[in-house]
Amino acid sequence: MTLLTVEDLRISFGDQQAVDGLSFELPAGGSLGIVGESGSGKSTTALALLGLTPGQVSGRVDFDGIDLLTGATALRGAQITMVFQEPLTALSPFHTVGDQIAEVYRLHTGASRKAARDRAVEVLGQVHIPDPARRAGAYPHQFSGGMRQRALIAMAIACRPRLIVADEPTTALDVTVQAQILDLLEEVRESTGAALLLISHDLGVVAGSTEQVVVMRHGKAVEAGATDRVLVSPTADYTKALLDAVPKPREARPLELGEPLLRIQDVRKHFPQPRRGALRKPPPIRAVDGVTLDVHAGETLGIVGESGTGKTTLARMMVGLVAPSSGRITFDGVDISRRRGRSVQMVFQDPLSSLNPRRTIGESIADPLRLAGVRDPRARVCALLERVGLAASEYDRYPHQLSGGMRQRVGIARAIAPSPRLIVCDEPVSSLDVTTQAQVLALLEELREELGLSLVFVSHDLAVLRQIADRVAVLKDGTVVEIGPTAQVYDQPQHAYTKELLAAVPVTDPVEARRLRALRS
Amino acid sequence: MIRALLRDRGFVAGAVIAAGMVLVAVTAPLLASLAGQDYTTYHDTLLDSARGGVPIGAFGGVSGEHWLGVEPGTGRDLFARLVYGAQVSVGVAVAATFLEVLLGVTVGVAAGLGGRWADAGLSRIIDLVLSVPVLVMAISLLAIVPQDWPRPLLLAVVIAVLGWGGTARISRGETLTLRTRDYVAAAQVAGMPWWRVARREILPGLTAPILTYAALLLPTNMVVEAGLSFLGVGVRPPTPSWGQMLSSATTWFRADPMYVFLPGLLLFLTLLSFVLVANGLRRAFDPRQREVLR
Amino acid sequence: MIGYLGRRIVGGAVVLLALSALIYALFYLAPSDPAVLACGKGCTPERLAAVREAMGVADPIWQQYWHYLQGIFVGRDYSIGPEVRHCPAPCLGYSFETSQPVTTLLLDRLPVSFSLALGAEILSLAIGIGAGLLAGARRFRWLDRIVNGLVLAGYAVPVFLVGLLLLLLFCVHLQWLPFPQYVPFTTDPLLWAQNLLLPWIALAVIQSAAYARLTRAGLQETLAEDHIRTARAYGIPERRILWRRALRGALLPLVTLTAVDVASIVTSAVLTETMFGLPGIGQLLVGAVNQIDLPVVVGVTLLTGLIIVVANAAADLLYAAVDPRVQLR
Amino acid sequence: QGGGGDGSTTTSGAAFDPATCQGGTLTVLNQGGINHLDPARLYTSGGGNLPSLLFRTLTTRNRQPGEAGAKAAPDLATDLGTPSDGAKTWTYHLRDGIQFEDGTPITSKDVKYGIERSFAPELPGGAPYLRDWLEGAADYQGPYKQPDGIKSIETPDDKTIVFKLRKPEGDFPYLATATQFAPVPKAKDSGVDYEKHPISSGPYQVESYEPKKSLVLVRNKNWSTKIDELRYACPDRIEVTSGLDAAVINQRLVTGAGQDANAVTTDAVVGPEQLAQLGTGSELDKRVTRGEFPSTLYLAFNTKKAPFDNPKVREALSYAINRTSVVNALGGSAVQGASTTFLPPQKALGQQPYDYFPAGASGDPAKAKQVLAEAGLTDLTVEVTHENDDSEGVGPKVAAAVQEAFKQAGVTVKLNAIDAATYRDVIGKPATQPGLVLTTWGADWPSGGPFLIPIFDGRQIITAGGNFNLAQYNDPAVNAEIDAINALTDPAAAAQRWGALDAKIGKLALVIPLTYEKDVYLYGKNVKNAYADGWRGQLDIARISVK
Ligand SMILES: Nc1ncnc2c1ncn2[C@@H]1O[C@H](COP(=O)(O)OP(=O)(O)OP(=O)(O)O)[C@@H](O)[C@H]1O
Ligand SMILES: Nc1ncnc2c1ncn2[C@@H]1O[C@H](COP(=O)(O)OP(=O)(O)OP(=O)(O)O)[C@@H](O)[C@H]1O
Ligand SMILES: [Mg+2]
Ligand SMILES: [Mg+2]
Repeated sequence: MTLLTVEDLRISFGDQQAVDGLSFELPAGGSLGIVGESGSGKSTTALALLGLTPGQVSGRVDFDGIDLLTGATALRGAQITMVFQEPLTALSPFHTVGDQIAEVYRLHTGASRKAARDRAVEVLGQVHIPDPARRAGAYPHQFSGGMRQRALIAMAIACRPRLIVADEPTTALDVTVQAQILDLLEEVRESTGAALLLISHDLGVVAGSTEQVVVMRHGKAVEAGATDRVLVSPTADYTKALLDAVPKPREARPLELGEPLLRIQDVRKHFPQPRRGALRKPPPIRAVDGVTLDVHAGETLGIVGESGTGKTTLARMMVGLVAPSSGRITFDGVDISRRRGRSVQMVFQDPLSSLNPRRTIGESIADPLRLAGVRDPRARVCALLERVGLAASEYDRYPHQLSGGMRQRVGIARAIAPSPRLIVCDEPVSSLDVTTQAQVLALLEELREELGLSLVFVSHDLAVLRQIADRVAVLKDGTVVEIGPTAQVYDQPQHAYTKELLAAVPVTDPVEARRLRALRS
Repeated sequence: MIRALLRDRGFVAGAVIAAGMVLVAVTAPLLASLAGQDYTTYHDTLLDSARGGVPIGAFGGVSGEHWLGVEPGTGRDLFARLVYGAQVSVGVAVAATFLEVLLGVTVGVAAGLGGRWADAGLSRIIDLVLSVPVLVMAISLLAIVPQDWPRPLLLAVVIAVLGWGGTARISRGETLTLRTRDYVAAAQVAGMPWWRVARREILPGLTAPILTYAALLLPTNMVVEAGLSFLGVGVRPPTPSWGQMLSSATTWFRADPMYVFLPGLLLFLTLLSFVLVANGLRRAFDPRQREVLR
Repeated sequence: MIGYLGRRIVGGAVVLLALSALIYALFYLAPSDPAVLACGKGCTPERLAAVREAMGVADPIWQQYWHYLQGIFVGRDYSIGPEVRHCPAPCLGYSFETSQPVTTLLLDRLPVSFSLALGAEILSLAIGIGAGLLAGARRFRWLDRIVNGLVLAGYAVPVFLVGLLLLLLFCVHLQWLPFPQYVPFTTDPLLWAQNLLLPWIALAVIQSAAYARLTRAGLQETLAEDHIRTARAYGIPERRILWRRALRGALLPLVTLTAVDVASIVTSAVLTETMFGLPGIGQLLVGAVNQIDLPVVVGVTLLTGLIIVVANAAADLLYAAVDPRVQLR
Repeated sequence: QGGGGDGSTTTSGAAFDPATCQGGTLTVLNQGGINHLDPARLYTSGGGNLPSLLFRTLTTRNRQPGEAGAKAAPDLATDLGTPSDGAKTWTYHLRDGIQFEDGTPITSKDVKYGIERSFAPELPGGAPYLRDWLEGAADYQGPYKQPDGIKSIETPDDKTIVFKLRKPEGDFPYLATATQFAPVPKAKDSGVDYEKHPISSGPYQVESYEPKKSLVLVRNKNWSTKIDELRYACPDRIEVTSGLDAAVINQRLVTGAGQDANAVTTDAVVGPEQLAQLGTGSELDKRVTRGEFPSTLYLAFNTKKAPFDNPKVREALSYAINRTSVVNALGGSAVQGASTTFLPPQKALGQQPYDYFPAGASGDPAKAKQVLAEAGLTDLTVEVTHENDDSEGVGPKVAAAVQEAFKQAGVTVKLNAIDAATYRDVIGKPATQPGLVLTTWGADWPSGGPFLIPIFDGRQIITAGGNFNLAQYNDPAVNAEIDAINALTDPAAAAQRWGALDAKIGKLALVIPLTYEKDVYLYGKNVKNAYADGWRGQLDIARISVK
């Protein structure tokens, strides 16, 4: 039985067509994934289902005989519920989690205060919040990201809806947590019989969690069908391109480990915590807690770990931006704090914030050259721009006039400008679309070859590292739990944490994805 | 951004009036001489001495010679006094704001970029400045400095010295956030010395918030100047300022309403124009605001 | 919490100490001599010296300041006339001009300034929040426009100009209200309010503008936040969203502003009090400054400084109380 | 001569019967309050006539409008005093039945103690004359430090008090009106705290008193018209509110709503607002008193300083002065009169009109330029020193008018503002005294003596400070004439000679007289018998009625 029918949905914002003739069907209790790159109209579609989009909508959206474009209001929160991407802001900061869930439940069922509270605790338990009765009284900011997302899912199932729309529910989360949330959604779908509309830009996410998939581009569905078919044997070129862009393990390079270039010896970084309320000073945050590593000339060292494990802190110490609390970092035998600029450079995660919005990109790239004593760096900058695949004419443009991928190229150009010997990349592709990500990774690889660079590549994405790194270090709670050649770490993980991480990685092959899920549970 | 500003009708109107006022202030001597008047000459014959010295004639003695009438009690030309008054009122406000921004940004950026101790020390000083009851201190200060110090300059300095705390706090806060931006880190990785970081990377980022804040400070300072002159600790006669004129107008407000009305209206218009400009800047600089407000 | 309070208190005390030292130094450097004033017309040098001695301004400045601090913390004795007066801590000294204890003077004037501030604040909040809500909820576009215009105008009028116009209109032309004259609340609450109405309105005209703008902007900002979208997605009625969720977030910044504003009205009441002839601490200060009444000037400055320090701390505490996310540090 | 009290007597004095005036509450709305309600600290008869409701003195003002009011009258004493030893000894006898508010009889010892208190440095502020006049008083430090008391005041019995002076002082009966001549019971003296509740000898006593803010007076049961014929004391209660704005006071008096109908002011002269409504025969015109306080606003040259040591410069500037603009700056012709003589025009002072350097109404810049040219002075720049506050009339407003007038004569004027609090201090020390200052002099009692002596007696140049002889003029002939007049005990004879002396000194252009003061006060609708006394030009509260 078809629960939801979308037919020729068109949504526009002014003269911009965000969704352009989208059609799909979702059976009761079924699951459908919508994938597509940023700006392809996924969120707009989801909001339209609840009648919440501010754009002009036309077409037909039928929910079990009810036209959602006119009559969504009555169903909102009761029959159709939504889980949003940003768990941080999606909950009201002023009310306890329990109250927020109870409020929705009371509103739609007319239950008593007490009953509503009980239901809130019940659903919180259902989403595996430990000690739900007590935790219901907590405010959202007292929850971790994963817990907040669980709370949102609890809110979504509180009224026993028939359709749950989840818009990128895991994008802000760590892989392991992402896996748990995806598993939870699957579990909820099975236990409540609700249909699931799962939106993601990540093919791996929909691969394991949906039966049907729609691939969107520029507001249109370029391909639709059973997940097993679309992701295994795509017909549309765009789908193929998407699948191609997904990082693949690379042939291991034969690597002679030469002299260590950068030596990190038992380095620690502790951030003192502000005294809060209590009279005794709380223990410091041990962001990096005793790391010893060598980076050898010519290699690419991958550093992987989940959020908050100290990756960025470590990366920043490597370039001398952060002074270690203890331990030593030397570059070519010289303390790193006395060796900047020419020797070590950095590429940052967020290409927008790493470029001064008030200066042209050419000026930004010229800075390190000027510091190195180049008088008129314009010609050199133009050459660099061309080297990273940008036109020399981009010199006078400002960062906000460029796309994400272009900005990251600028960041790379700036990093290679003073001809450094080591570049530390802190999640350089995490904020990029898969296709752009693939291009930037290729560029970095190329540059490394050509300039004989060493790279330190920090990422939370195991797949990316598998493609680019020669060796991988796995970081947990500020310490390296495992380090070794990439293939070895991936194929024969020694540490339990590494294994857990690997099991959580989403894969685009639906069969493999289901296997991994079975493995997890 | 400029285009966005030019589309903002309030901003354009404000900017035009504000520019006009500044122009009036700058060209006061010229304007007064155009009117054939100066701001000091007494015209006793135009006053009704028996009735306390109110101007003879309608609307406070408006005539072909005295375009806006004369000042009660002295017979000095009101037009000349008003345009010269603009010099003090606008001049003091602009100078005070400039000094405040200079002082505040310097201290704020130093605190934001400095080490833990520098930051702690400077922050306490900022706190102290912010805890000073401005008007209270200004009155005390102005009452005890020697009377022959140049008054308008003194006013500007006093207002600035007591009022730079806000600018400093904002600058410090902004610097602290800007400092975590990766482009600052990038500059540091490239080996830029801190003062160059401050100038190249931090200051441009400060322009928007500081300019916006300064645009609001300007009318505030103008009100402070007017208030101090109103309380009699402002400029000294025969120098006119709108606040001083309003102050003396309080005793005349029934006998010669024009005398309250003119400086009051000018003060209001000028303040309004500055506020409009500030408002426009805020909207233009803060895209979030732009969206929220329109 | 206790540690936080402790730090705030110490910080505040340091600020106040610095303030008082500053004023002392300023007045010492000033070319004025309070004894000359007290001594009066035709005062001979010998008598002036004797008066100076009697007033306690003959000692070196640091000694005077030290005695002053002693007075605050442990009280001090004055031997004037046939008797010895003991001034118990916290002793801010005696007015040079009227020989009254400064603490008495301040306590005497505070109710006036406080009445002024409190009433003005309540009125401003009522007007400001009301107008801000109406404008911010975007029910009526024309109202939004009007509020917007009034807000700008409110920013652009000095209090003495408003005061002047109000007096002219209500007391002179229409004669609906008496010329303001302070009547203690305890004497007659009705008269108290009636007399303070004009000053309240004058201040509210200015103050409420800021509140209206803040409420309006805050409301629109909060309404654009993700959690409001969540609430909508769960079918929570608009009205409930507005009152239960958006308002809370929208009014948060007002908490800080209000506390700070109460302080600023009390401290900058000079203009209003002069304008309306109210015997508050502002008026006390102006008189004291003119008469080089150092103990009173320092007393007023300390008091106003204290009010600012306390108000800032109160604002932070309140904020932390209203917003569960805020951690005091 | 100005309006005096004539206007007011005709409007309200006619059918007034002191016997039926009793009752009601009088409201007094004032700008400045009383800082110290201590008889030792009040200057002469200051405090807007209010202190004389509490403090009876040996003599007091004769409470009449106009000329008659400019005479002294016996109060606690039976007469104006008996001079002997060539007016160097003055003897007074107290009248019978006089009591303090607590019923204890007032003795001559109480009067003496009251005077002694005024010498204490702890209680500064009173009139300084006794320190100069009394024998051996120069280093007397008051009863707290020297409990033995001062020798030159003798109290042979409880009814008699004798003053021994250093030199003849014919004006002693005038001085004996000063508040420091009020009796203070030693047993009740609590030093600086005495003012919290001073013991009354007058018709009222203090119910509550807050310095500079409020004063409430209620009847003193131990006072009666039998022991005091001068004060009518009509209202049962007097409530004084101070610290009000002058414009507000006058507006309230005009409106006269509620209790304001029973209100008067003793210090808020009408402003232009009301003057504009004071047409002849207007409703408001019936509710004003017009009086004159003998006081002169003038420019004082320091003849020891160039260029003012040159008489031609002083003369030229005298020609250049524009008195109309000064009058206007101070509120117009209703409240100020242009003056070319140093003595103000009151008869009691003996003024003899003169105008040696006629400047006309608005100055004679041509003549001034001519005089300067003759003296070979061109491009003259002078500095005019003034107070930074306008309230005393010697502030920026007048200074600016002077500046403008001199400018017309080609003289550039730099204004030098001095903080009001230190003004007298700076100009009163010859070492710091500027060349040309704007200042004012008021009579402590209506006689030429207190007007001319401090200003022109060469022996009064006090180099250490507190100097009023700003010209630093010392002519033995003038000094001798002063001594001679001082010895006269007949006020009329003295007045004639003071006037002649003024006219003689005027020729030297030591000062430029600018204006004399006229006072116009509004009073409430229900107020009766409101007239300005002939002494200070203020309302005499002791005779006002609200019934
Ligand atoms: N409120 C809006 N006003 C104007 N344009 C909008 C609005 N919301 C979305 N758009 C535009 O519609 C297009 C589709 O946006 P949408 O948010 O649906 O993309 P998405 O596929 O969810 O992207 P992402 O992966 O970045 O979340 C984008 O170009 C976006 O700029
Ligand atoms: N300047 C700082 N002051 C205090 N704590 C800090 C600071 N910088 C980082 N931390 C803390 O140190 C820990 C490690 O942070 P870091 O940014 O290195 O993690 P990460 O691995 O890069 O995480 P992510 O994947 O989220 O970027 C975190 O708990 C973080 O809160
Ligand atoms: Mg989206
Ligand atoms: Mg990181």
